[in-house]
Amino acid sequence: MSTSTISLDQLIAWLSRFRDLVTEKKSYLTELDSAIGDADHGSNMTRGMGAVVEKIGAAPSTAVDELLKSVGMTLVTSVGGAAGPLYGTLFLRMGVSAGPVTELDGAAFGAALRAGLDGVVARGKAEAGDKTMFDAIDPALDAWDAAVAGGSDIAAAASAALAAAEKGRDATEPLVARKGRASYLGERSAGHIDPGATSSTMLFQALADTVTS
Amino acid sequence: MSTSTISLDQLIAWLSRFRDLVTEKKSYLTELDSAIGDADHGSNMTRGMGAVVEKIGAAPSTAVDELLKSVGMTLVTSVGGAAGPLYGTLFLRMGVSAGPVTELDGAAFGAALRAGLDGVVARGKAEAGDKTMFDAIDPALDAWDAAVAGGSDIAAAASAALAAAEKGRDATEPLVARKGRASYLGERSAGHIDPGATSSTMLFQALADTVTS
Amino acid sequence: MKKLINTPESVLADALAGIDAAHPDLKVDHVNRVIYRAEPTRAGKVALISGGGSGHEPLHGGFVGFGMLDAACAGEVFTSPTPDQMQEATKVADSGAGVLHIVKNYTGDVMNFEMAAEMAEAETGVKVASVVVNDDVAVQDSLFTAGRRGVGLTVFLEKIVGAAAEEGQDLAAVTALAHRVNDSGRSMGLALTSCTVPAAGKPTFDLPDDMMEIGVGIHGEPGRHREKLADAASIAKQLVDPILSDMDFTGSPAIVMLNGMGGTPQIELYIMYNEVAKLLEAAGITVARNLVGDYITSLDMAGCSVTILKADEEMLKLWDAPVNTAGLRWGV
Amino acid sequence: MKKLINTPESVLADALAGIDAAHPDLKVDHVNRVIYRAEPTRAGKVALISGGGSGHEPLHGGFVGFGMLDAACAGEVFTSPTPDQMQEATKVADSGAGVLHIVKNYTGDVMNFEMAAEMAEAETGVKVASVVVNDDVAVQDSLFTAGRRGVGLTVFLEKIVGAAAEEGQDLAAVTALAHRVNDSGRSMGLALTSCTVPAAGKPTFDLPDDMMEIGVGIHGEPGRHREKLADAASIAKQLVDPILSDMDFTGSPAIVMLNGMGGTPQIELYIMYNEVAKLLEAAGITVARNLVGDYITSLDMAGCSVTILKADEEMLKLWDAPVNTAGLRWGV
Ligand SMILES: Nc1ncnc2c1ncn2[C@@H]1O[C@H](COP(=O)(O)OP(=O)(O)O)[C@@H](O)[C@H]1O
Ligand SMILES: Nc1ncnc2c1ncn2[C@@H]1O[C@H](COP(=O)(O)OP(=O)(O)O)[C@@H](O)[C@H]1O
Ligand SMILES: [Mg+2]
Ligand SMILES: [Mg+2]
Ligand SMILES: [Mg+2]
Ligand SMILES: [Mg+2]
Repeated sequence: MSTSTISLDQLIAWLSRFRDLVTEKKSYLTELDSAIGDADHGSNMTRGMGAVVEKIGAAPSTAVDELLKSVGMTLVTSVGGAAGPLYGTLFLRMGVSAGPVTELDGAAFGAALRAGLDGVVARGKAEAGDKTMFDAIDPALDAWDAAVAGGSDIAAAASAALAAAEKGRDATEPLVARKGRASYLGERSAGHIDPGATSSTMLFQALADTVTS
Repeated sequence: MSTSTISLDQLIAWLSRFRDLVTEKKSYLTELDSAIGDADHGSNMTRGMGAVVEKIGAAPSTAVDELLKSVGMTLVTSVGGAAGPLYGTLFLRMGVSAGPVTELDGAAFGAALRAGLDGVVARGKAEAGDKTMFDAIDPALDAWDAAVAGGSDIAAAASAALAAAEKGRDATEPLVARKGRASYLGERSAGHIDPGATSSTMLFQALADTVTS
Repeated sequence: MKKLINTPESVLADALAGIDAAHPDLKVDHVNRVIYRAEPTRAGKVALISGGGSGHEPLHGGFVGFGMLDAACAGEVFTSPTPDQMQEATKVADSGAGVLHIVKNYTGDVMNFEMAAEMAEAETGVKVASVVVNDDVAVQDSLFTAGRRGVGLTVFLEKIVGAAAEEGQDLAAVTALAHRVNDSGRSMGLALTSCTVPAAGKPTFDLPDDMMEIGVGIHGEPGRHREKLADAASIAKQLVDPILSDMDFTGSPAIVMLNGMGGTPQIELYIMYNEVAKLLEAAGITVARNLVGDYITSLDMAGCSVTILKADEEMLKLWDAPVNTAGLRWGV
Repeated sequence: MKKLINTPESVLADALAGIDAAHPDLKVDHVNRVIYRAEPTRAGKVALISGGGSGHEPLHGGFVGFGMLDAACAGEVFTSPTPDQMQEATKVADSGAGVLHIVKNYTGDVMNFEMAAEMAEAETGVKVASVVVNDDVAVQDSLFTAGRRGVGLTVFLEKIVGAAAEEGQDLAAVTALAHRVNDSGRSMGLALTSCTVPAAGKPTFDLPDDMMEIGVGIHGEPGRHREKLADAASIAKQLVDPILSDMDFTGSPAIVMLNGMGGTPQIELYIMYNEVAKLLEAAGITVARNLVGDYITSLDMAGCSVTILKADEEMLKLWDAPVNTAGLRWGV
């Protein structure tokens, strides 16, 4: 079934799928973080998304902005570390951009995520190639926008975004980190995939899983 | 060459040979002490006998009592732990018993060592079968006395004493310790040879090596 | 993983319960995970708040009390606490004279404290100042990255600035002093073994039996490089040299800390302190005060760090002022 | 073996040099390996002397100072010091009011202190009394053996009896109090890992990754038995139950210590303290004072011990009296 909008229920399914993915890959994310960080990214994301899904169940939202802002606040108040403010800001800004609607079309979803990414940059000052989550999200959004502009449906846009995120994530491997905890390692950070870019890619994996199923 | 006395020089050679044996077997003694104690008997004996041989070199004695009392004091002041007072007392009392002579016949040497062992018992209250150095020294002295009484020369008496010490040492293996640090283990002390019985056996090994070479 | 814990998930809650049970002078908010002094902040006294991931005890909860912090926010193990915790602590500890946030320089800590300050100021109008501690010389090229990490100097800063706040200095003065202390100290650490994060269940890094990790971070972040394990004298040089080549410590009294990482026995810390003291004497540096012990740890990591502060007369006087916390206590 | 040392042979000398460098309040006799207060014993004050093998820091050197010990004799790692050291400390610390020897119950320690007392009394006529601390309930059938070991209660005894001596109580009173404290306290410990004696170069015992050693000794002596590693709550029961079944602690205020063995981080000690406090509360025991931290260690061993003292009002008052040592400090 080809659709051109994402409903509130689909957003909830997306978040729940994201929770499942980070939970399944908790050890892998922590392992990536052990190599160039402090061995907590898997626990952080699992704890945060667990809280998010619980919150959604306990206090259902009737509009997209309400949902996403609540997700952002839950992440901010339950994750901590670098991932908490960054993922939290991503969803908070996404909610503000989306507004009090009950569904988003492809362009609006892309614009909301782009606003979220701008928030991440405002907080963390990351640039392309700094070896952070930015390096997965930014190309994914470019691919999403191009697909939507070219007339693709949501499912096709999501798989284009996922492919770009995966490429961006893998491309962090040789990079020397310039932001976050991995930057302390200098040259020794090269040769390892960035944990945040890996969890961000799961955001697009979750989206693709949700809108194509 | 069969002799019936032990000279001052032979006593010094005996002590020096004892130093060599505990030093060579330092790790082994410590390993025995790891199993049922605190992993220091090898270091303790090596440190103590090292100090003894150094002291003998620096301040030569002209009489047996002077030599043995000095050995005892050196052990008391350099070893610590249980072995320090026990081996120290052994040599102190041995010196007192031997008196200001320049050599000892078999009976006098046996009596001196017996006085030393009485000192060990006075300090440590060990009885036969408590799984201590007593269990090697006591049968060794019985064998020595019997050999000397039976007309054996020093070399023969020494090898009889050594054989008895070895037997006594090996017999400590199944025992449950009732004295010293190993006693804290209760039943778990069984199945291990006592470290102090092992170093004491080296005292007779050193004697046999010295008087037969 | 061998740890005295119930479950990896309950580590923080259980430890806070233990701190609460052990220290009647402290008040623990178990919901927000904040450790306060039992007595509310005296009117007119600037409140000092710090916080960070757990696993560095006694930092920070062990430094709450007279002469040091007013509150400490505890994050999950090695994870910065969240802005709502800090905002709550800021509101509760403020007596009207304003609040200083003492932040160790890690991206997460800095961002969370920034959000907390924004939220607290917006919501209640409390004046919040902050100092970001960044003393770890192990991090090189720090201009192009997240900068140097905040490590042992945090302990000195909390002590000295805490005494200034206790004296009644105002927020501007306390903040200026905090920056001055931060500018005057440097640290360097190394590990003999990795730590094991409870939730990860295995050591963060593998270190062969004959190797040590030079310039390790307090969260088990790998360091500058690895090399063969050496004797205490050479290890001391590896810690002291980078500090002394980063800053000139001669001509002023120094406060020196030989800090254990959590898994190193005190006898080794004294052996290391001896070597460090010899090197400092040879470099013409006068050690006026010192600490030897576990003050900022990395769970069960074996290793140590050296912190040197180039003090002045005011800092020394504030150092000697009474302090009454679980981790540092004298003069009362 | 990964240790911050120069050589196994120089461990003790180097550590004493570090203690000397770090603590201007202490005077270290490097030849006799005795740590004294920098100030000589006040005339009329009974002198308290303890000592034992090294590797248990802060015990005993860290407890020399106002309100606790007058001198501590340091032996090689895990080896009792020698009588000449103790005799020298006895002579130097005596102010004419006599000397109390505080001896942990190990064959070596007892014999060496006995010889020292004989030698000191014979040579200089100083009055020497002694107390042998034997609080470890891990040792069973102790009537037929060397008896119970002396462990954590030593810390409490040195604090309480130290305060009594500081008050000016005479040798008989101080000695009677020491025996009363010894009769009123019990301890029990366990290990998650062995310690490694520097001169041995490898762990004293092997403990599989999923096992713990219950009732371990502070020299790495194997304990009562081994069993599967369990959670903090069950471990606490394993420590508290044998203590409570050995002695009735209800009806009097208790002083409780949750002691780390050297390689255990503080966060785990607080988790354990929480469990112990819950058990004591359930057993109707009122904890009046507590210590959580490393006070009597076993080199780098991971593990902990619990000590409980059934105190009375005098002991509590003496506990609260000022103390100023490297390892315990309050009220001054
Ligand atoms: N300044 C930054 N901008 C964007 N992303 C960042 C920044 N700093 C860190 N990150 C991301 O955060 C991830 C680490 O998250 P996490 O391990 O949860 O936090 P912490 O580093 O505090 O332990 C990194 O892999 C990186 O992708
Ligand atoms: N009461 C005693 N009587 C005789 N020998 C003893 C006694 N206690 C201990 N020993 C001996 O001392 C040995 C241990 O010596 P050592 O390891 O040097 O001392 P420590 O036990 O103080 O570490 C034991 O193996 C035992 O043979
Ligand atoms: Mg991390
Ligand atoms: Mg031994
Ligand atoms: Mg973290
Ligand atoms: Mg010993």
